[in-house]
Amino acid sequence: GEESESEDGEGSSSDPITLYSPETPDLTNELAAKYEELYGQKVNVHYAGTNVLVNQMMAEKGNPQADVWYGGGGILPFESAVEKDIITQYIPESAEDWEVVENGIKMKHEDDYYVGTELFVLGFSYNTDFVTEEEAPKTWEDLLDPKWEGKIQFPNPAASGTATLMVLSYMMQHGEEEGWEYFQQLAAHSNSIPDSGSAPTKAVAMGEAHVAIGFDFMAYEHQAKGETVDFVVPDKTPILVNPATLVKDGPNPEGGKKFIDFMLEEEAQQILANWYHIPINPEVESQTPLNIDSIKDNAVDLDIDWVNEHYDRIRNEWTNKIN
Amino acid sequence: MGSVLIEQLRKDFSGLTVLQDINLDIKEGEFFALLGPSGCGKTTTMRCIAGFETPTSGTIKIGDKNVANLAPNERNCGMVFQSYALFPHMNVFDNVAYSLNIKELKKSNFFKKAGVYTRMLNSKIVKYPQHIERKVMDILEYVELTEHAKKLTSELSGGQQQRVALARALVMEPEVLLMDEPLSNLDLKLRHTMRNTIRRIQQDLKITTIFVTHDQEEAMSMADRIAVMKDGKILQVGTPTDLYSNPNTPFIADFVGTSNILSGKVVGSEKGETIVQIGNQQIKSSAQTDKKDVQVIIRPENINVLNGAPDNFGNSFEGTIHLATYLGSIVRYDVRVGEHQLLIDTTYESGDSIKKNGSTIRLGVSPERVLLI
Amino acid sequence: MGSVLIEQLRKDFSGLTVLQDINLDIKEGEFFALLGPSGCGKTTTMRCIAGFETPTSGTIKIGDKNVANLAPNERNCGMVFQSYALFPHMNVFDNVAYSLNIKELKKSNFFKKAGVYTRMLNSKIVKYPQHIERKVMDILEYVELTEHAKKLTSELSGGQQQRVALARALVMEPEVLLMDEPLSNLDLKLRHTMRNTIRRIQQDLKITTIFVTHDQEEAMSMADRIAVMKDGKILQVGTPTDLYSNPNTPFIADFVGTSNILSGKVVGSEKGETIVQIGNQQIKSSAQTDKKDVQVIIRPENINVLNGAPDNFGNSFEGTIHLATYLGSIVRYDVRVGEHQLLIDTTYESGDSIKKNGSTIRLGVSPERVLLI
Amino acid sequence: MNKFKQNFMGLGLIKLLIYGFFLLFLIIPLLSVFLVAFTDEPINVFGSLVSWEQMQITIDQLKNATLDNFKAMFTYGSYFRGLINSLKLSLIVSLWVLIICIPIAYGIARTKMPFKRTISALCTVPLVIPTFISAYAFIIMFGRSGWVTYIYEKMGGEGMLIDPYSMTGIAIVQIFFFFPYALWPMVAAFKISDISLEEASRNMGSRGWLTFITVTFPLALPGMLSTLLVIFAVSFSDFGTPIILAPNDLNLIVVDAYREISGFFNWGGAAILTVIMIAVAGVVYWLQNYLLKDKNYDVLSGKPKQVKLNKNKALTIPLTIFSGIVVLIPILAMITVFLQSIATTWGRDPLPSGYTFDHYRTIFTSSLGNIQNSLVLAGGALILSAVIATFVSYFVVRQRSTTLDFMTTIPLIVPGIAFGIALIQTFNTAPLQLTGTALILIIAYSIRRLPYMVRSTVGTMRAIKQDIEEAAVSLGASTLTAATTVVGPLMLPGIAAGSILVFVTVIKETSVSILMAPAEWAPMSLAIFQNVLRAEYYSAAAMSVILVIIVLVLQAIANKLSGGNKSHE
Ligand SMILES: Nc1ncnc2c1ncn2[C@@H]1O[C@H](COP(=O)(O)OP(=O)(O)OP(=O)(O)O)[C@@H](O)[C@H]1O
Ligand SMILES: Nc1ncnc2c1ncn2[C@@H]1O[C@H](COP(=O)(O)OP(=O)(O)OP(=O)(O)O)[C@@H](O)[C@H]1O
Ligand SMILES: [Mg+2]
Ligand SMILES: [Mg+2]
Repeated sequence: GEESESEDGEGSSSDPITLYSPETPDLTNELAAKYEELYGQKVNVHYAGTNVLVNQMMAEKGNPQADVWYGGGGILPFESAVEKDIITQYIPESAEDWEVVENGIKMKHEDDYYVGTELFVLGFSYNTDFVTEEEAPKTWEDLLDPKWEGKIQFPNPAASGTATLMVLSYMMQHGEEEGWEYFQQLAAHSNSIPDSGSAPTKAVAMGEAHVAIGFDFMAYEHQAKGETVDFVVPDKTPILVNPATLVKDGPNPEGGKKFIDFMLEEEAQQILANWYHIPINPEVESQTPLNIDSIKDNAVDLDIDWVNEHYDRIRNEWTNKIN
Repeated sequence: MGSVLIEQLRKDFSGLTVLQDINLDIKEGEFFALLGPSGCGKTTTMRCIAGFETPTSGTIKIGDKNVANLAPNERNCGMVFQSYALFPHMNVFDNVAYSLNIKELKKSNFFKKAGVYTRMLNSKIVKYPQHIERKVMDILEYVELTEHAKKLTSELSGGQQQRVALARALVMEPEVLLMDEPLSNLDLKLRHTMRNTIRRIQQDLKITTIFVTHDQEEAMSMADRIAVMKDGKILQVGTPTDLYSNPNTPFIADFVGTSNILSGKVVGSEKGETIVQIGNQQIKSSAQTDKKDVQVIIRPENINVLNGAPDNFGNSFEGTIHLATYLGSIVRYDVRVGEHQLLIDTTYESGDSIKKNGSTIRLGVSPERVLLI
Repeated sequence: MGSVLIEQLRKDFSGLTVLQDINLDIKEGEFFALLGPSGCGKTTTMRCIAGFETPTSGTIKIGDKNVANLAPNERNCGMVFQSYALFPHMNVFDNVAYSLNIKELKKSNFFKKAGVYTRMLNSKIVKYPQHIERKVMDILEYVELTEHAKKLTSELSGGQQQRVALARALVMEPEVLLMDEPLSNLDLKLRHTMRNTIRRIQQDLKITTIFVTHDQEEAMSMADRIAVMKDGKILQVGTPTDLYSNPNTPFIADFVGTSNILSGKVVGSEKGETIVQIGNQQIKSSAQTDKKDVQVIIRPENINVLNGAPDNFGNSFEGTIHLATYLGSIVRYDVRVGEHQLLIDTTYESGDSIKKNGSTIRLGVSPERVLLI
Repeated sequence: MNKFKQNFMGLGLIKLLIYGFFLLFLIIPLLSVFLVAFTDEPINVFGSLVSWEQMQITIDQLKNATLDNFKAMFTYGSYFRGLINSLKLSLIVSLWVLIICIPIAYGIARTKMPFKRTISALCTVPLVIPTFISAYAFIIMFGRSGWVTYIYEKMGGEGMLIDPYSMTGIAIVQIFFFFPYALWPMVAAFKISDISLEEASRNMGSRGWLTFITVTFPLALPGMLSTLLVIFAVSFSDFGTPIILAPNDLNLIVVDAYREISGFFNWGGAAILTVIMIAVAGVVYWLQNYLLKDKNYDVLSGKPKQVKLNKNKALTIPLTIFSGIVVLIPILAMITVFLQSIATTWGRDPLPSGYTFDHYRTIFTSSLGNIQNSLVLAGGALILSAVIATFVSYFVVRQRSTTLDFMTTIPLIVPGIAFGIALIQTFNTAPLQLTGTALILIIAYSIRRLPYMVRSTVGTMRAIKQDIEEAAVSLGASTLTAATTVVGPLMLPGIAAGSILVFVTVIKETSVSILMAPAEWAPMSLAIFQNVLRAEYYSAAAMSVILVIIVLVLQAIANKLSGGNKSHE
């Protein structure tokens, strides 16, 4: 058609934007459609698992294909992507005055490599058919209660970044020795440790587990479908933003920047909220009982540098010590 | 014991009648051949005797015992399969010892049973007892295979394999030995050798033997008596010379040896001899018949070439040689006599010359050699 | 053209010599047989001529042209395979037309080529041109298969299949026709019929034909000349009567027809006749020899039974009948003479009686019939 | 000279091309992954060949090669334990599959058991279902709130009948869903033994079962052993089941390898695991060849055999019941998947709480592309592998090309994950940057499934006597013309049989797809896997049902087409 591709790779408003995202395609497609509706520019969504995407971006380093990368179950993949030199700095105007860390939650990268678009809370989902609100665990230590023996599921830190985060944050607070003891017991209590971050919550919905560790929106999504699932925000727990970032040397950087701006605008934030994510834009109301104000006291301080430093080692030790 | 009596045997395969009205009375110790063209039901008859097929009706008795309700493994019929059916995972010795192992299995206690089993799966682990060892070696010696005992059957030549199959059937001391075209896989020389071996063994052991073949020469040279089958029926039973000299149908005349078969009409008789008109020729036969339309049968070797010799054969004609075929000790001429084609065999001795195609010869046949059917 | 000249042919298979010193000079239009026991190298020789095997050394010329560098498909040798090797997915017509299609493929342009290919895969889609149609039908008529043209080859009887194979090889008008045991799969009756058919066609068309067989009768009855092979070498080449009357080794004497072969020592000569001592018997032969140790060869049909007839054969002995075998027109006696065993063939005519085992007979052999090797 | 020309214009050229293909897409990737195990980072083999700069880099990488990864293998207990666990699992699964398949295979090959056709038909169903779906179905059946558990509890049982979240659970899923891989070769193994051998045995006084033990079974044994290898390899390389059932105390080497690469870009770790997996598979392959030496009975006689089927009711009825129970489990699992696919939600109750076709609707609006991709990719792989297999079997049978024979067996024993890792690492950079294209996917699928095709075509090829082809040549055809006009058409039945297996297994294949399929070429199986990982089980179930239906429909069509063509067999 008319939109001929520009050779120099600078991009123009008529060139399509390529979005890499591991979030549910139905969600990202909705975002893309909204963007196209608002700005008349096509957004191609490329879906794959976080790690596959990162791998792909590394492989494409010589000739990047993506403009924007959104989502990855929190900030960790983005932190490591900075070192891998596959993303570049950009902060939308609306987020320029954010603190890097607010209430213990790292909202954006200190050098502007990424910006948060929404909040994820690591907590416990439980099946209300088996567990009453009072019985439900309230702290991480509560999970060791013998009554949960064989009734817990959590994702496998050997496979899932979310789960590794859980391990690291516990270790940071309690020291490694106590941490390993804790997780050894927790693993013994569990009936299954699947690779997928969302599988444990799903198992709770099915009644395969009574309690599972996972993100808030997973539980609320099931709840909305009519399944008997509820969610507890533990006393002290990791709370993360789910970022978006500009891919280094992408084919359409202008379009990419505009899309990141869009992610923080109300229209996009409303879509995220509709998918039971906690919006980061205070103008948009959360569709779940949780919102940025109600949870900020539960956030545990995360020392991202410490996390980056110990990530690989702890994960390796997990495979050695636990399974 | 040992005799086989078959009465009114009939076998249908899914509605199709493959055998009917089969009656055979095979005597103890007899060497009996079933002869017939491919598909005539020889194998099926054999398999009914062995118990691999259940007859649709009729009875089979082996040595006075009706075997209708006996499974194949209870009939004590040794069988030599056309394909030999040697067990490829066993060596010659194990193959031959198979039936002895089975026998032992039947009478022994649990532990011995386990031992025999193991031996049947791997004879290196459990050794054979002396009496089996001896019996097998005896029979192997008999078929001249002693030094091949430890070979795998695939390492043997065709004739050796055939002898293993024979030994394996003989060692069980069967009442009846059944052989389904055991020689058809072998080449001519080997076939001749094996014929002699089989006959010698059969005569030594006097086992009732039933032998299936579609090769008339084989049947003629080996059997005491032959049943000629066609299309699921028995046409004639008799000794080889019977069948050769007095075939009761043109089919047999042609199938058992070669024959000149000509259609003719009886036109009269003279001095006890029947005169038959064939085309525009007349021929005299000393055979008597009531029929008007007859088949005239003359064996090729009964037609003499009259090299100027006197014409005292009763019948004589002139013919032209069309083709001469040299068969070693015999020369076969294809001769045209009038509109007919006749085969003539003459013995050939070194130095004799073979007649040229196209040359004219005189032929003589004595009336006794002209059969009418 | 059409003659085949083989000089010093040698063929090794992974170090093992399978053929050596093969020299053959086969004339145009000759019907030549390669005869020998299984594994002697007949097929290998044939395959060297056809180009399916590359000789280790030696030359092969077909009609003056050295074929060493010609691929099999460029040699213009028609081949009839032992198994017929008919294309099972094609009907009779397509099978026969195959080589004509190939020829057409070679000279036509791209579009025509595509058409011929399609026809070879499915002849219903692309029709045959008239000249192929006619040629195929002509040859089918020749082998009497016109009405079977549209049948699948699996629907034919053995003899018909054999004729398709023959037609398929003939239609390409080969310089040389090679046949590898084409008859060994057929039963006796059919074999005899096919022998005549093949011979008739060969004589009509005068195609140089090389024919492999291990059946001496087949070779004797069909070939103009025969090469007898053993262990990869040629023992003797000659006409059938040559080989029969003057075998140059005991092996040939036995292989070509049946022979009594006895080892003896020359002890003197008398009236131009050589006297040979065999065990404690003496025998006279009109053959001359320089050797001391000789093999004495007597054909079974050259030993006469003296039913009281005068003893004028030059040699005569007494023997005991051990086994009598009835072979249709012949009775073969296995006679023990002293420590020797002799085979004797006598023609049998209906009514003759067969001598009993154990009875004593007198035998006569004339010295001219006693060969010395 | 003439011969030379002929060789390079016709079949010789094709043989060269096939060698090149295997070298490029199988041997070099596997070798380079071996190097990666030492260097710890991707190596650009083809780049080194075309660019001197890249060569320098590669040489530097090789200079820094260490044995660390190998040391880690044995010092870090986890990899080693993973290996041991995997070996244990595969061994258990192979043995059980063998035990289960013997009666069924015997029943199909040698008896007239009732419902034989139905049972045979049902036996292909488990092949179509991706293992993570069958594993998931197992949870719905046998899990804490599964319907089987519900029935079991109602009948007075305590807890779960079988704990799906355990080694036992994994083994059971694999046994019931992998047994068809073994079944058909085993049926063939039972068919090879000449019926007259069994008759000979009975003739010598041995009863039916005695004949089975002493004759039929020993003769089928070689076939069974090679079947065992297939199952071992399939079980060893399956990661769908363990990833879904995920027992809390079990790691398997494939899962480790999958995680290393797809979770952590740990090239060194992935490579070492890959090398080890290939080594194990290689050892098993060697062991099988060693055991089977001199035991090839399948050329018993050239004469066509007439197979007589056992009609003894006392044998056939128990066989039917047994086979019925075995196929029942995958069928129930399939029904469970179907129920899941039409459930609004299916929580802790034995049955879904409501029914809907929404999941199907979603698929038809959003995943039509995946269906299309699956068909295109599987079709492409089918054609490519059919063409290669036809020529390979020609070279293997006619020219005794043992090298090709061996090369086409390698994919059978290289786990999919390992092969995928090898391919990505070789083809993700210039000059041969193929990752992300449909082409490399099709090639990968074809190579992985080629062994199935080759086994089938080699069988047919063996049955085509050499002289048929020589006849064509003696009639003037070049070898290539002979191959295309005579051999090719005669091989169609074998190609058809292999095609079904290739198609079915490609369409459900995940290990390579997960690693290599780009989004625009994502096949159904990958979409299902991603749905499962996102815990969107309902749509995953619906997609699986569609997958099964597609395969069954195509199979029916193929049967119809080849059925109209029987006269040539
Ligand atoms: N199981 C069967 N079902 C149907 N028909 C059969 C079966 N077995 C044999 N027949 C048919 O019965 C007829 C006789 O077969 P049989 O095998 O007894 O022939 P034969 O005389 O042994 O022939 P050959 O010399 O070719 O072995 C044949 O027409 C054959 O097709
Ligand atoms: N490809 C081969 N490799 C090794 N040895 C071979 C090969 N082909 C034939 N031979 C051997 O060469 C010898 C001659 O074989 P050939 O096939 O020519 O025999 P033949 O005379 O045709 O026998 P038959 O009458 O049994 O067909 C045999 O010993 C055979 O084993
Ligand atoms: Mg038969
Ligand atoms: Mg041969």
